[in-house]
Amino acid sequence: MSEQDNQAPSAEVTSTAREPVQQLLPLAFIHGEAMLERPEDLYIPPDALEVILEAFEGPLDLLLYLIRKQKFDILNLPVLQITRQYMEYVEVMRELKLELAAEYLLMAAILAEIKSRLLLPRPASADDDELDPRAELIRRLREYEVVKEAAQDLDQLPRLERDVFEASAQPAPSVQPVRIQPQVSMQELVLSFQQVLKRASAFEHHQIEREALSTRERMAAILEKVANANGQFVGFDELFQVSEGRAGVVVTFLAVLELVKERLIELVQAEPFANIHVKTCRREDEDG
Amino acid sequence: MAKLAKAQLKQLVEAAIFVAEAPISKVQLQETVLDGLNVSQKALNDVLEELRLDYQPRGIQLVEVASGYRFQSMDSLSPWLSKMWQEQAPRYSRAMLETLALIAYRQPITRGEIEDVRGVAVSSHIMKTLTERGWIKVVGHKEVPGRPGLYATTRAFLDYFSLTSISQLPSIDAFAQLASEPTGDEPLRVLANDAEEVAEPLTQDQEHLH
Amino acid sequence: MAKLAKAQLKQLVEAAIFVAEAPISKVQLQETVLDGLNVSQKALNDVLEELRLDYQPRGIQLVEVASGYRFQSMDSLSPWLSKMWQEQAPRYSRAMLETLALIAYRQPITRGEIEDVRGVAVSSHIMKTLTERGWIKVVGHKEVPGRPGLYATTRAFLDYFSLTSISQLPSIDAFAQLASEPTGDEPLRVLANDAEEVAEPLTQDQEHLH
Repeated sequence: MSEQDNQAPSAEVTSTAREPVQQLLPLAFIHGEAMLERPEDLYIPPDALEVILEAFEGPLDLLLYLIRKQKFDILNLPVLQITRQYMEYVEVMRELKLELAAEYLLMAAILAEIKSRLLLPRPASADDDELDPRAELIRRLREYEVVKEAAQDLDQLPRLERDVFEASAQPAPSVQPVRIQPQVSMQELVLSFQQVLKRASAFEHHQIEREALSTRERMAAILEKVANANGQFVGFDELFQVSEGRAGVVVTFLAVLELVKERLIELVQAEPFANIHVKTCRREDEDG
Repeated sequence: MAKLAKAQLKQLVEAAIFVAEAPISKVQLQETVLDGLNVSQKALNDVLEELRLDYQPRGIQLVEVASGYRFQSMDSLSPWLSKMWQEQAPRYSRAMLETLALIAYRQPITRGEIEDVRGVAVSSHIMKTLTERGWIKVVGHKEVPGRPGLYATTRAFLDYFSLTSISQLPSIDAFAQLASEPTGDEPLRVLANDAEEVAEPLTQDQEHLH
Repeated sequence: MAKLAKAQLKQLVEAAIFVAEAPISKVQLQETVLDGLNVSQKALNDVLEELRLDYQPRGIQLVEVASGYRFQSMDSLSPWLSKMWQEQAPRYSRAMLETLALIAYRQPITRGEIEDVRGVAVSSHIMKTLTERGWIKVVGHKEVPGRPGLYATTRAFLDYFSLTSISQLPSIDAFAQLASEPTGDEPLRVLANDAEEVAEPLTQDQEHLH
């Protein structure tokens, strides 16, 4: 941010007279013909110019350059001088047959128009309402200057790949992605069973009842238990919980009978009313 | 270039290993970041050893692998770090759900029996997936030729569906009635909608499988 | 899961930031590695601050950028570290930087508005490059004839420049001043209306980002 920009707002806010602008408006441009005659001291040799022009980002950039080079205040934009210098650059560009962007010519037209309006005598009555013909250009120049500086600041920021580099470490080999398991609802499960039963008429020898379910669940539990016993006998009383009551005993007994029938377990009872013992049919049962 | 102070050398080597895209060897270090700095092999070794010790109590460790040095996370942190990478497993197929349902309702049951009911082969993948999920397990073997495993559901299965016992599984008839009920009055309509919603993925799966 | 000892928490957070593929936020940490560990926001903040201090003398530093925390090499080491890559870091033309700056400071902004301020056409190449880098994106369309796209900068832009928010941009004050300043003299006062319109999005963004 330039000094001018910093100073301007406070001056504008506090001063109702706004002297700086009022002083210079008539001085420099309405009665300042002498300045037009001033010998050209801004001449830049064409070869240098060519290099410089490549560095310009457009007419606003070029104008800013001219203003800053002459240490002019943007707010008091000396249009006459700037226009002349600008036109000289444009002329040289043409002579050098540099490809001249249309924007440069447009700006030349704008400058010429401002110049002519400034040179016209202003009717006294209209003084208050009349816009300074330079105002829009000044606004654009100031705005562009801020953008230009912002771009430079941005370029100065420490950035990845150039000033800083991301530091990373490898996850240890034991880091394994976590798999999120799909959700299954009870409805899906039941519907699936319903579907499969519908298709399999051959298997449909009975309805599913609570009793049967309990028995089959107990069959699975018993099988697991005896399998874990590694071929040793397991007492019948270990196959149910006392808390399950009579129903538990019955279900367990039915399950044992079913398993014996399917020849999945062996059953031994030493004498009537003695405890029943069960074990897997094969001694070398391999799983648990 | 001027000789580097030891502290700077350490910072440089440390940063180089961290920003390198792959493990970096001592030779590579010498040829790139240390190029022209005239760092002796001993000085480099010392710095690497110091770094190794510096990081020993930290969450990441300096390790040497075949192609050079790299930092990697502490092994003991893996269970937590694993959670940073999550993959969504695909929805269960219709075949998977039917297999699970059959095991749930008809346990203990062999794979062959499941195939008989479903009329198609049950892939090993399905049995593996359900076993890995911890929902089914082999509880015994059927005494028929080949002694096929008898599958049953597990406690984890019951927990997942908030059941205390398999006997709590809804009876098919009751559910079928509910799902197919003509949407006569308000409360039932809601339930029917629910059922329809659930049914949809199945249909999709079906299409998917054909 | 059991409560973590502070030392372990620090190791875990440290390792997580290092192994994450991109900067990781506190929320992301809580949702992944710290999930179920019941770590308070304060405990996490404390650990992050401790880590920042731990690494201050080291070759890499813990920094906070827009999308979270990351470790990055010390700024001053870049002359040496850049030797690890064959290619030079990309340089950006003034035209590109000015366009980027305008989008950053004046977002959302149309291409036409950028051209108005810069006084020259903005090449499609520039917009394409900035978009491909993931630094800018179209966030809407201006309701004027042609419905031109409104551009804004992205989180990736902030991350790249090690910023946490747009308000950290260096010349943000100059922009705000330019936009809101009531211009002093009669003729310029008319223009102030225009300027205010432009200023609004910037102010909103600032609030939005905090």
